[in-house]
Amino acid sequence: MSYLTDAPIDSATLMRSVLRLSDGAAIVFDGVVRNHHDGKQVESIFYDAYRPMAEKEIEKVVRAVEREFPVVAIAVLHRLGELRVGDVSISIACTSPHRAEAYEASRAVIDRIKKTVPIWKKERGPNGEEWVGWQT
Amino acid sequence: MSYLTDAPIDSATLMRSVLRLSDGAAIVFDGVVRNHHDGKQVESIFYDAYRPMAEKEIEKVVRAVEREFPVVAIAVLHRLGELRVGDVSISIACTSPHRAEAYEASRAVIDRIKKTVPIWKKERGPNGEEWVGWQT
Amino acid sequence: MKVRLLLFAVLRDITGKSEAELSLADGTRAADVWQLMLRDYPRLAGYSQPPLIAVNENYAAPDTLLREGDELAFIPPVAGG
Amino acid sequence: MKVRLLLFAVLRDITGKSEAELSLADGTRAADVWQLMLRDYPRLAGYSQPPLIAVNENYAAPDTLLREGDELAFIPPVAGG
Repeated sequence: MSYLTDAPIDSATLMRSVLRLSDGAAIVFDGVVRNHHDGKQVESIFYDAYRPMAEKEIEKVVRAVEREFPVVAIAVLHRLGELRVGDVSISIACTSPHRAEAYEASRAVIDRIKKTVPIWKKERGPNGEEWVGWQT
Repeated sequence: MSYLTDAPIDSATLMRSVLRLSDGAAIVFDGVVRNHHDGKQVESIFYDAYRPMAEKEIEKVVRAVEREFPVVAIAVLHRLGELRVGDVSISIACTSPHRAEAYEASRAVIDRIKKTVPIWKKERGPNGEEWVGWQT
Repeated sequence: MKVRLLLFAVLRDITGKSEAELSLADGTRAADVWQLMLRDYPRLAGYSQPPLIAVNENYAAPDTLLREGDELAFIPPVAGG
Repeated sequence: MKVRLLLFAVLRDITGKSEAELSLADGTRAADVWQLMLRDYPRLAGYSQPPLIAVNENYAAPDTLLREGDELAFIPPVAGG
Protein backbone atom coordinates (compact mmCIF):
# COMPACT_ATOMS: atom_id res chain seq x y z
CA MET A 1 0.00 0.00 0.00
CA SER A 2 1.19 3.50 -0.77
CA TYR A 3 1.48 6.19 1.89
CA LEU A 4 1.11 8.92 -0.74
CA THR A 5 -1.90 9.96 -2.77
CA ASP A 6 -2.87 12.66 -5.24
CA ALA A 7 -6.56 12.39 -4.35
CA PRO A 8 -8.62 13.74 -1.43
CA ILE A 9 -8.14 11.70 1.75
CA ASP A 10 -11.02 9.80 3.36
CA SER A 11 -9.93 9.60 7.00
CA ALA A 12 -12.80 7.35 8.07
CA THR A 13 -11.88 4.73 5.48
CA LEU A 14 -8.24 4.95 6.54
CA MET A 15 -9.24 4.34 10.16
CA ARG A 16 -11.44 1.37 9.23
CA SER A 17 -8.52 -0.12 7.27
CA VAL A 18 -6.63 -0.75 10.52
CA LEU A 19 -9.42 -1.14 13.09
CA ARG A 20 -9.48 -4.65 14.60
CA LEU A 21 -12.26 -6.34 16.58
CA SER A 22 -10.11 -6.00 19.70
CA ASP A 23 -9.69 -2.21 19.35
CA GLY A 24 -11.62 0.09 21.68
CA ALA A 25 -10.00 3.36 20.67
CA ALA A 26 -9.20 5.04 17.38
CA ILE A 27 -7.31 8.33 17.10
CA VAL A 28 -7.32 10.07 13.75
CA PHE A 29 -4.99 13.02 13.27
CA ASP A 30 -5.79 15.13 10.21
CA GLY A 31 -3.36 17.80 9.12
CA VAL A 32 -5.42 20.50 7.41
CA VAL A 33 -4.40 23.40 5.17
CA ARG A 34 -5.07 26.53 7.22
CA ASN A 35 -5.50 30.10 6.02
CA HIS A 36 -2.43 31.50 7.72
CA HIS A 37 1.24 30.71 8.47
CA ASP A 38 3.82 32.84 10.25
CA GLY A 39 1.47 35.81 10.10
CA LYS A 40 0.90 35.48 6.36
CA GLN A 41 -2.38 34.70 4.64
CA VAL A 42 -2.45 31.33 2.84
CA GLU A 43 -4.81 30.45 -0.01
CA SER A 44 -3.38 27.14 -1.15
CA ILE A 45 -0.41 24.86 -0.67
CA PHE A 46 1.45 22.82 -3.25
CA TYR A 47 3.00 19.65 -1.80
CA ASP A 48 6.01 18.16 -3.56
CA ALA A 49 7.82 14.96 -2.59
CA TYR A 50 10.71 12.70 -3.44
CA ARG A 51 8.11 9.99 -3.78
CA PRO A 52 9.95 6.67 -3.48
CA MET A 53 12.10 7.99 -0.64
CA ALA A 54 9.09 9.54 1.11
CA GLU A 55 7.32 6.17 0.96
CA LYS A 56 10.34 4.52 2.55
CA GLU A 57 10.73 7.18 5.24
CA ILE A 58 7.05 7.05 6.22
CA GLU A 59 7.33 3.25 6.35
CA LYS A 60 10.32 3.59 8.70
CA VAL A 61 8.36 5.89 11.01
CA VAL A 62 5.34 3.59 11.05
CA ARG A 63 7.42 0.47 11.73
CA ALA A 64 9.42 2.20 14.48
CA VAL A 65 6.32 3.47 16.28
CA GLU A 66 4.63 0.06 15.91
CA ARG A 67 7.66 -1.50 17.58
CA GLU A 68 7.41 0.99 20.45
CA PHE A 69 3.63 0.47 20.81
CA PRO A 70 3.04 -3.13 19.76
CA VAL A 71 -0.70 -3.03 20.53
CA VAL A 72 -1.28 -0.11 18.14
CA ALA A 73 -2.15 -0.48 14.46
CA ILE A 74 -1.16 2.50 12.30
CA ALA A 75 -2.22 3.81 8.89
CA VAL A 76 -0.83 6.92 7.21
CA LEU A 77 -1.80 8.74 4.02
CA HIS A 78 -0.18 11.98 2.81
CA ARG A 79 -1.68 13.91 -0.05
CA LEU A 80 0.48 15.65 -2.67
CA GLY A 81 -0.21 18.33 -5.24
CA GLU A 82 -2.31 21.46 -4.99
CA LEU A 83 -4.43 21.71 -1.82
CA ARG A 84 -6.74 24.49 -0.70
CA VAL A 85 -7.66 25.79 2.73
CA GLY A 86 -9.63 23.12 4.58
CA ASP A 87 -8.17 20.21 2.60
CA VAL A 88 -6.61 17.36 4.57
CA SER A 89 -2.89 17.04 3.75
CA ILE A 90 -2.15 14.07 5.97
CA SER A 91 -4.25 11.61 7.91
CA ILE A 92 -2.85 9.29 10.57
CA ALA A 93 -5.06 6.62 12.13
CA CYS A 94 -3.95 4.78 15.26
CA THR A 95 -6.13 2.08 16.78
CA SER A 96 -5.60 0.21 20.02
CA PRO A 97 -7.51 -1.82 22.62
CA HIS A 98 -7.16 1.17 25.00
CA ARG A 99 -6.75 4.84 24.22
CA ALA A 100 -3.52 5.84 25.97
CA GLU A 101 -1.23 4.02 23.55
CA ALA A 102 -3.17 5.22 20.52
CA TYR A 103 -2.74 8.87 21.55
CA GLU A 104 0.98 8.37 22.23
CA ALA A 105 1.56 6.59 18.94
CA SER A 106 -0.39 9.21 17.00
CA ARG A 107 1.75 12.06 18.27
CA ALA A 108 4.95 10.11 17.71
CA VAL A 109 4.03 9.39 14.08
CA ILE A 110 3.21 12.97 13.11
CA ASP A 111 6.17 14.42 15.03
CA ARG A 112 8.61 12.11 13.23
CA ILE A 113 7.04 12.40 9.79
CA LYS A 114 7.46 16.16 10.00
CA LYS A 115 11.16 15.71 10.72
CA THR A 116 12.34 13.09 8.28
CA VAL A 117 10.05 12.57 5.29
CA PRO A 118 11.16 14.34 2.09
CA ILE A 119 8.00 16.32 1.42
CA TRP A 120 7.98 20.06 0.84
CA LYS A 121 5.30 22.68 0.59
CA LYS A 122 4.96 25.90 -1.33
CA GLU A 123 2.48 28.28 0.21
CA ARG A 124 0.49 30.56 -2.06
CA GLY A 125 -1.19 33.70 -0.80
CA PRO A 126 -2.25 37.15 -1.93
CA ASN A 127 1.38 38.34 -1.83
CA GLY A 128 2.97 35.54 -3.81
CA GLU A 129 4.33 32.11 -3.09
CA GLU A 130 7.14 30.64 -1.04
CA TRP A 131 8.68 27.26 -0.26
CA VAL A 132 8.38 26.77 3.48
CA GLY A 133 11.28 26.07 5.80
CA TRP A 134 14.47 27.01 3.93
CA GLN A 135 15.41 30.57 4.67
CA THR A 136 17.67 32.84 2.67
CA MET B 1 -27.17 20.81 19.55
CA SER B 2 -27.45 17.52 21.36
CA TYR B 3 -24.42 15.56 22.52
CA LEU B 4 -26.41 12.30 22.46
CA THR B 5 -27.71 10.30 19.54
CA ASP B 6 -29.44 7.00 18.89
CA ALA B 7 -28.04 6.76 15.38
CA PRO B 8 -24.63 5.71 14.02
CA ILE B 9 -21.99 8.43 14.40
CA ASP B 10 -20.35 10.05 11.39
CA SER B 11 -17.02 11.24 12.82
CA ALA B 12 -15.95 13.08 9.68
CA THR B 13 -19.10 15.20 9.70
CA LEU B 14 -18.61 15.90 13.40
CA MET B 15 -15.06 17.10 12.74
CA ARG B 16 -16.17 19.32 9.85
CA SER B 17 -18.81 20.87 12.11
CA VAL B 18 -16.08 22.53 14.19
CA LEU B 19 -13.22 22.95 11.71
CA ARG B 20 -12.41 26.61 11.07
CA LEU B 21 -10.37 28.15 8.25
CA SER B 22 -7.64 28.90 10.77
CA ASP B 23 -7.32 25.29 11.94
CA GLY B 24 -4.32 23.23 10.85
CA ALA B 25 -4.94 20.17 13.01
CA ALA B 26 -7.94 17.99 13.76
CA ILE B 27 -7.87 15.13 16.26
CA VAL B 28 -10.80 12.73 16.24
CA PHE B 29 -11.08 10.25 19.09
CA ASP B 30 -13.52 7.41 18.42
CA GLY B 31 -14.46 5.07 21.23
CA VAL B 32 -15.30 1.73 19.63
CA VAL B 33 -17.09 -1.33 20.99
CA ARG B 34 -14.42 -4.01 21.26
CA ASN B 35 -14.84 -7.75 21.47
CA HIS B 36 -13.41 -8.15 24.98
CA HIS B 37 -13.44 -6.53 28.42
CA ASP B 38 -11.72 -7.69 31.61
CA GLY B 39 -10.95 -11.02 29.99
CA LYS B 40 -14.55 -11.61 28.90
CA GLN B 41 -15.82 -11.87 25.35
CA VAL B 42 -18.19 -9.05 24.34
CA GLU B 43 -20.73 -9.28 21.53
CA SER B 44 -22.69 -6.07 22.05
CA ILE B 45 -23.12 -3.21 24.50
CA PHE B 46 -26.32 -1.47 25.54
CA TYR B 47 -25.73 2.17 26.52
CA ASP B 48 -28.21 3.79 28.91
CA ALA B 49 -28.14 7.42 30.07
CA TYR B 50 -29.83 9.96 32.26
CA ARG B 51 -30.26 11.97 29.12
CA PRO B 52 -30.89 15.58 30.21
CA MET B 53 -28.23 15.34 32.90
CA ALA B 54 -25.77 13.64 30.53
CA GLU B 55 -26.26 16.49 28.06
CA LYS B 56 -25.49 19.00 30.81
CA GLU B 57 -22.47 17.11 32.09
CA ILE B 58 -20.95 16.74 28.62
CA GLU B 59 -21.58 20.45 28.07
CA LYS B 60 -19.71 21.21 31.32
CA VAL B 61 -16.73 19.13 30.21
CA VAL B 62 -16.64 20.77 26.78
CA ARG B 63 -16.88 24.28 28.20
CA ALA B 64 -14.22 23.62 30.85
CA VAL B 65 -11.74 22.20 28.31
CA GLU B 66 -12.46 25.06 25.90
CA ARG B 67 -11.62 27.48 28.69
CA GLU B 68 -8.34 25.68 29.33
CA PHE B 69 -7.48 25.53 25.61
CA PRO B 70 -9.08 28.66 24.12
CA VAL B 71 -7.74 28.01 20.61
CA VAL B 72 -9.41 24.59 20.41
CA ALA B 73 -12.91 23.97 19.05
CA ILE B 74 -14.61 20.84 20.40
CA ALA B 75 -17.48 18.65 19.25
CA VAL B 76 -18.75 15.55 21.08
CA LEU B 77 -21.34 12.95 20.16
CA HIS B 78 -22.18 9.90 22.28
CA ARG B 79 -24.36 7.13 20.92
CA LEU B 80 -26.91 5.34 23.11
CA GLY B 81 -28.82 2.09 22.73
CA GLU B 82 -27.64 -1.24 21.40
CA LEU B 83 -24.19 -1.22 19.78
CA ARG B 84 -22.22 -4.06 18.27
CA VAL B 85 -18.49 -4.76 18.07
CA GLY B 86 -16.89 -2.18 15.78
CA ASP B 87 -19.58 0.45 16.33
CA VAL B 88 -18.45 3.91 17.45
CA SER B 89 -19.90 4.73 20.89
CA ILE B 90 -18.42 8.22 21.22
CA SER B 91 -16.66 10.58 18.87
CA ILE B 92 -14.73 13.64 20.05
CA ALA B 93 -13.38 16.12 17.50
CA CYS B 94 -10.86 18.77 18.54
CA THR B 95 -9.56 21.27 16.01
CA SER B 96 -6.86 23.86 16.51
CA PRO B 97 -4.41 26.02 14.54
CA HIS B 98 -1.58 23.75 15.81
CA ARG B 99 -1.72 20.14 16.90
CA ALA B 100 -0.36 20.16 20.44
CA GLU B 101 -3.41 21.82 21.99
CA ALA B 102 -5.81 19.64 20.00
CA TYR B 103 -4.18 16.45 21.35
CA GLU B 104 -4.22 17.78 24.91
CA ALA B 105 -7.84 18.87 24.71
CA SER B 106 -8.92 15.57 23.16
CA ARG B 107 -7.49 13.53 26.01
CA ALA B 108 -8.91 15.88 28.62
CA VAL B 109 -12.41 15.62 27.13
CA ILE B 110 -12.54 11.82 27.01
CA ASP B 111 -10.89 11.40 30.43
CA ARG B 112 -13.47 13.68 32.06
CA ILE B 113 -16.49 12.37 30.21
CA LYS B 114 -15.66 8.90 31.47
CA LYS B 115 -15.63 10.20 35.03
CA THR B 116 -18.68 12.40 35.31
CA VAL B 117 -21.30 11.83 32.62
CA PRO B 118 -24.26 9.65 33.72
CA ILE B 119 -24.03 7.02 31.01
CA TRP B 120 -23.91 3.30 31.75
CA LYS B 121 -23.22 0.23 29.71
CA LYS B 122 -24.43 -3.33 29.85
CA GLU B 123 -22.10 -5.75 28.15
CA ARG B 124 -23.55 -8.79 26.45
CA GLY B 125 -21.49 -11.86 25.66
CA PRO B 126 -21.77 -15.61 25.26
CA ASN B 127 -22.02 -16.04 29.03
CA GLY B 128 -24.72 -13.49 29.74
CA GLU B 129 -24.89 -9.78 30.39
CA GLU B 130 -23.61 -7.39 33.04
CA TRP B 131 -23.74 -3.69 33.88
CA VAL B 132 -20.16 -2.46 33.91
CA GLY B 133 -18.52 -0.74 36.84
CA TRP B 134 -20.66 -1.44 39.90
CA GLN B 135 -19.44 -4.50 41.70
CA THR B 136 -21.33 -6.67 44.17
CA MET C 1 -43.99 16.18 49.89
CA LYS C 2 -43.76 14.44 46.54
CA VAL C 3 -40.41 13.65 44.94
CA ARG C 4 -39.86 11.98 41.58
CA LEU C 5 -37.25 9.21 41.63
CA LEU C 6 -35.53 8.19 38.39
CA LEU C 7 -33.94 4.77 38.01
CA PHE C 8 -31.32 3.91 35.41
CA ALA C 9 -29.22 0.98 34.29
CA VAL C 10 -28.64 -1.62 37.02
CA LEU C 11 -31.06 0.16 39.36
CA ARG C 12 -33.82 -0.07 36.80
CA ASP C 13 -33.09 -3.75 36.29
CA ILE C 14 -33.15 -4.47 40.03
CA THR C 15 -36.29 -2.46 40.82
CA GLY C 16 -38.11 -3.24 37.60
CA LYS C 17 -39.04 0.45 37.33
CA SER C 18 -37.65 3.43 35.48
CA GLU C 19 -39.26 5.94 37.81
CA ALA C 20 -41.38 6.25 40.93
CA GLU C 21 -43.21 9.00 42.77
CA LEU C 22 -42.24 9.09 46.43
CA SER C 23 -44.23 10.62 49.28
CA LEU C 24 -41.65 11.78 51.81
CA ALA C 25 -41.72 13.57 55.16
CA ASP C 26 -40.46 17.14 55.15
CA GLY C 27 -36.80 17.16 56.14
CA THR C 28 -35.93 14.00 54.20
CA ARG C 29 -32.43 14.11 52.80
CA ALA C 30 -31.28 12.48 49.56
CA ALA C 31 -29.30 9.76 51.33
CA ASP C 32 -32.37 8.82 53.38
CA VAL C 33 -34.04 7.70 50.17
CA TRP C 34 -31.14 5.36 49.51
CA GLN C 35 -31.85 3.77 52.91
CA LEU C 36 -35.47 3.26 51.80
CA MET C 37 -34.17 1.63 48.63
CA LEU C 38 -31.95 -0.73 50.63
CA ARG C 39 -34.96 -1.71 52.75
CA ASP C 40 -37.16 -2.38 49.71
CA TYR C 41 -34.43 -4.03 47.58
CA PRO C 42 -32.00 -5.89 49.85
CA ARG C 43 -29.94 -6.93 46.82
CA LEU C 44 -28.66 -3.35 46.64
CA ALA C 45 -26.81 -3.82 49.93
CA GLY C 46 -24.43 -6.12 48.11
CA TYR C 47 -22.84 -3.31 46.12
CA SER C 48 -19.47 -2.11 47.27
CA GLN C 49 -20.37 1.58 47.47
CA PRO C 50 -23.52 3.71 47.51
CA PRO C 51 -24.26 5.44 44.22
CA LEU C 52 -23.74 9.14 43.71
CA ILE C 53 -26.81 11.32 43.92
CA ALA C 54 -28.31 13.82 41.50
CA VAL C 55 -31.04 16.30 42.37
CA ASN C 56 -32.69 18.11 39.49
CA GLU C 57 -30.07 16.93 36.99
CA ASN C 58 -27.05 18.01 39.03
CA TYR C 59 -24.76 16.06 41.30
CA ALA C 60 -25.73 16.76 44.90
CA ALA C 61 -24.33 15.94 48.35
CA PRO C 62 -25.92 12.98 50.20
CA ASP C 63 -27.22 15.31 52.92
CA THR C 64 -29.09 17.53 50.44
CA LEU C 65 -32.55 18.38 51.79
CA LEU C 66 -35.23 17.36 49.33
CA ARG C 67 -38.08 19.67 48.41
CA GLU C 68 -41.50 19.26 46.90
CA GLY C 69 -41.26 18.46 43.19
CA ASP C 70 -37.55 17.56 43.20
CA GLU C 71 -36.26 15.04 40.69
CA LEU C 72 -33.92 12.60 42.44
CA ALA C 73 -31.67 10.08 40.74
CA PHE C 74 -29.07 7.62 41.99
CA ILE C 75 -25.96 7.45 39.81
CA PRO C 76 -24.05 4.16 39.96
CA PRO C 77 -20.45 4.34 38.70
CA VAL C 78 -20.65 5.76 35.19
CA ALA C 79 -19.25 3.92 32.18
CA GLY C 80 -19.71 6.20 29.20
CA GLY C 81 -17.23 6.72 26.40
CA MET D 1 31.22 8.08 -13.74
CA LYS D 2 27.62 9.03 -14.29
CA VAL D 3 25.37 10.05 -11.40
CA ARG D 4 21.71 10.99 -11.62
CA LEU D 5 20.82 14.14 -9.69
CA LEU D 6 17.20 14.71 -8.61
CA LEU D 7 15.93 18.21 -7.84
CA PHE D 8 12.81 18.93 -5.78
CA ALA D 9 10.84 21.88 -4.51
CA VAL D 10 12.88 25.08 -4.19
CA LEU D 11 15.88 23.43 -5.88
CA ARG D 12 13.80 22.59 -8.91
CA ASP D 13 12.48 26.13 -9.05
CA ILE D 14 15.97 27.63 -8.82
CA THR D 15 17.62 25.32 -11.33
CA GLY D 16 14.65 25.01 -13.63
CA LYS D 17 15.25 21.24 -13.78
CA SER D 18 13.80 18.24 -12.02
CA GLU D 19 16.81 16.06 -12.76
CA ALA D 20 20.22 16.06 -14.39
CA GLU D 21 22.81 13.51 -15.36
CA LEU D 22 26.22 14.40 -13.98
CA SER D 23 29.60 13.22 -15.23
CA LEU D 24 31.86 13.15 -12.21
CA ALA D 25 35.45 12.17 -11.49
CA ASP D 26 35.94 8.98 -9.51
CA GLY D 27 36.31 9.82 -5.84
CA THR D 28 33.70 12.58 -5.92
CA ARG D 29 31.79 12.82 -2.65
CA ALA D 30 28.16 13.87 -2.24
CA ALA D 31 29.03 17.24 -0.71
CA ASP D 32 31.33 18.01 -3.65
CA VAL D 33 28.28 18.06 -5.89
CA TRP D 34 26.71 20.72 -3.68
CA GLN D 35 29.81 22.85 -4.28
CA LEU D 36 29.21 22.44 -8.02
CA MET D 37 25.61 23.53 -7.47
CA LEU D 38 26.75 26.63 -5.60
CA ARG D 39 29.09 27.50 -8.47
CA ASP D 40 26.38 27.07 -11.10
CA TYR D 41 23.56 28.68 -9.07
CA PRO D 42 25.02 31.41 -6.84
CA ARG D 43 21.55 32.09 -5.40
CA LEU D 44 21.88 28.86 -3.43
CA ALA D 45 24.67 30.38 -1.36
CA GLY D 46 22.08 32.62 0.26
CA TYR D 47 20.44 29.78 2.15
CA SER D 48 21.26 29.50 5.81
CA GLN D 49 22.30 25.85 5.74
CA PRO D 50 23.26 23.24 3.16
CA PRO D 51 20.52 20.71 2.41
CA LEU D 52 20.67 17.15 3.66
CA ILE D 53 21.79 14.54 1.17
CA ALA D 54 20.15 11.34 -0.04
CA VAL D 55 21.90 8.66 -2.05
CA ASN D 56 19.72 5.97 -3.62
CA GLU D 57 16.67 7.02 -1.60
CA ASN D 58 18.37 6.99 1.79
CA TYR D 59 19.83 9.80 3.86
CA ALA D 60 23.60 9.75 3.50
CA ALA D 61 26.55 11.56 5.06
CA PRO D 62 28.03 14.49 3.12
CA ASP D 63 31.31 12.65 2.66
CA THR D 64 29.65 9.63 1.05
CA LEU D 65 31.66 8.48 -1.96
CA LEU D 66 29.52 8.42 -5.09
CA ARG D 67 29.52 5.48 -7.47
CA GLU D 68 28.52 4.91 -11.05
CA GLY D 69 24.74 4.91 -11.38
CA ASP D 70 23.98 6.44 -8.01
CA GLU D 71 20.86 8.54 -7.58
CA LEU D 72 21.72 11.68 -5.64
CA ALA D 73 19.23 14.15 -4.18
CA PHE D 74 19.55 17.25 -2.04
CA ILE D 75 16.93 17.49 0.68
CA PRO D 76 16.12 21.03 1.85
CA PRO D 77 14.36 21.22 5.23
CA VAL D 78 11.27 19.06 4.93
CA ALA D 79 7.78 20.43 5.51
CA GLY D 80 5.40 17.50 5.20
CA GLY D 81 2.40 16.86 7.39
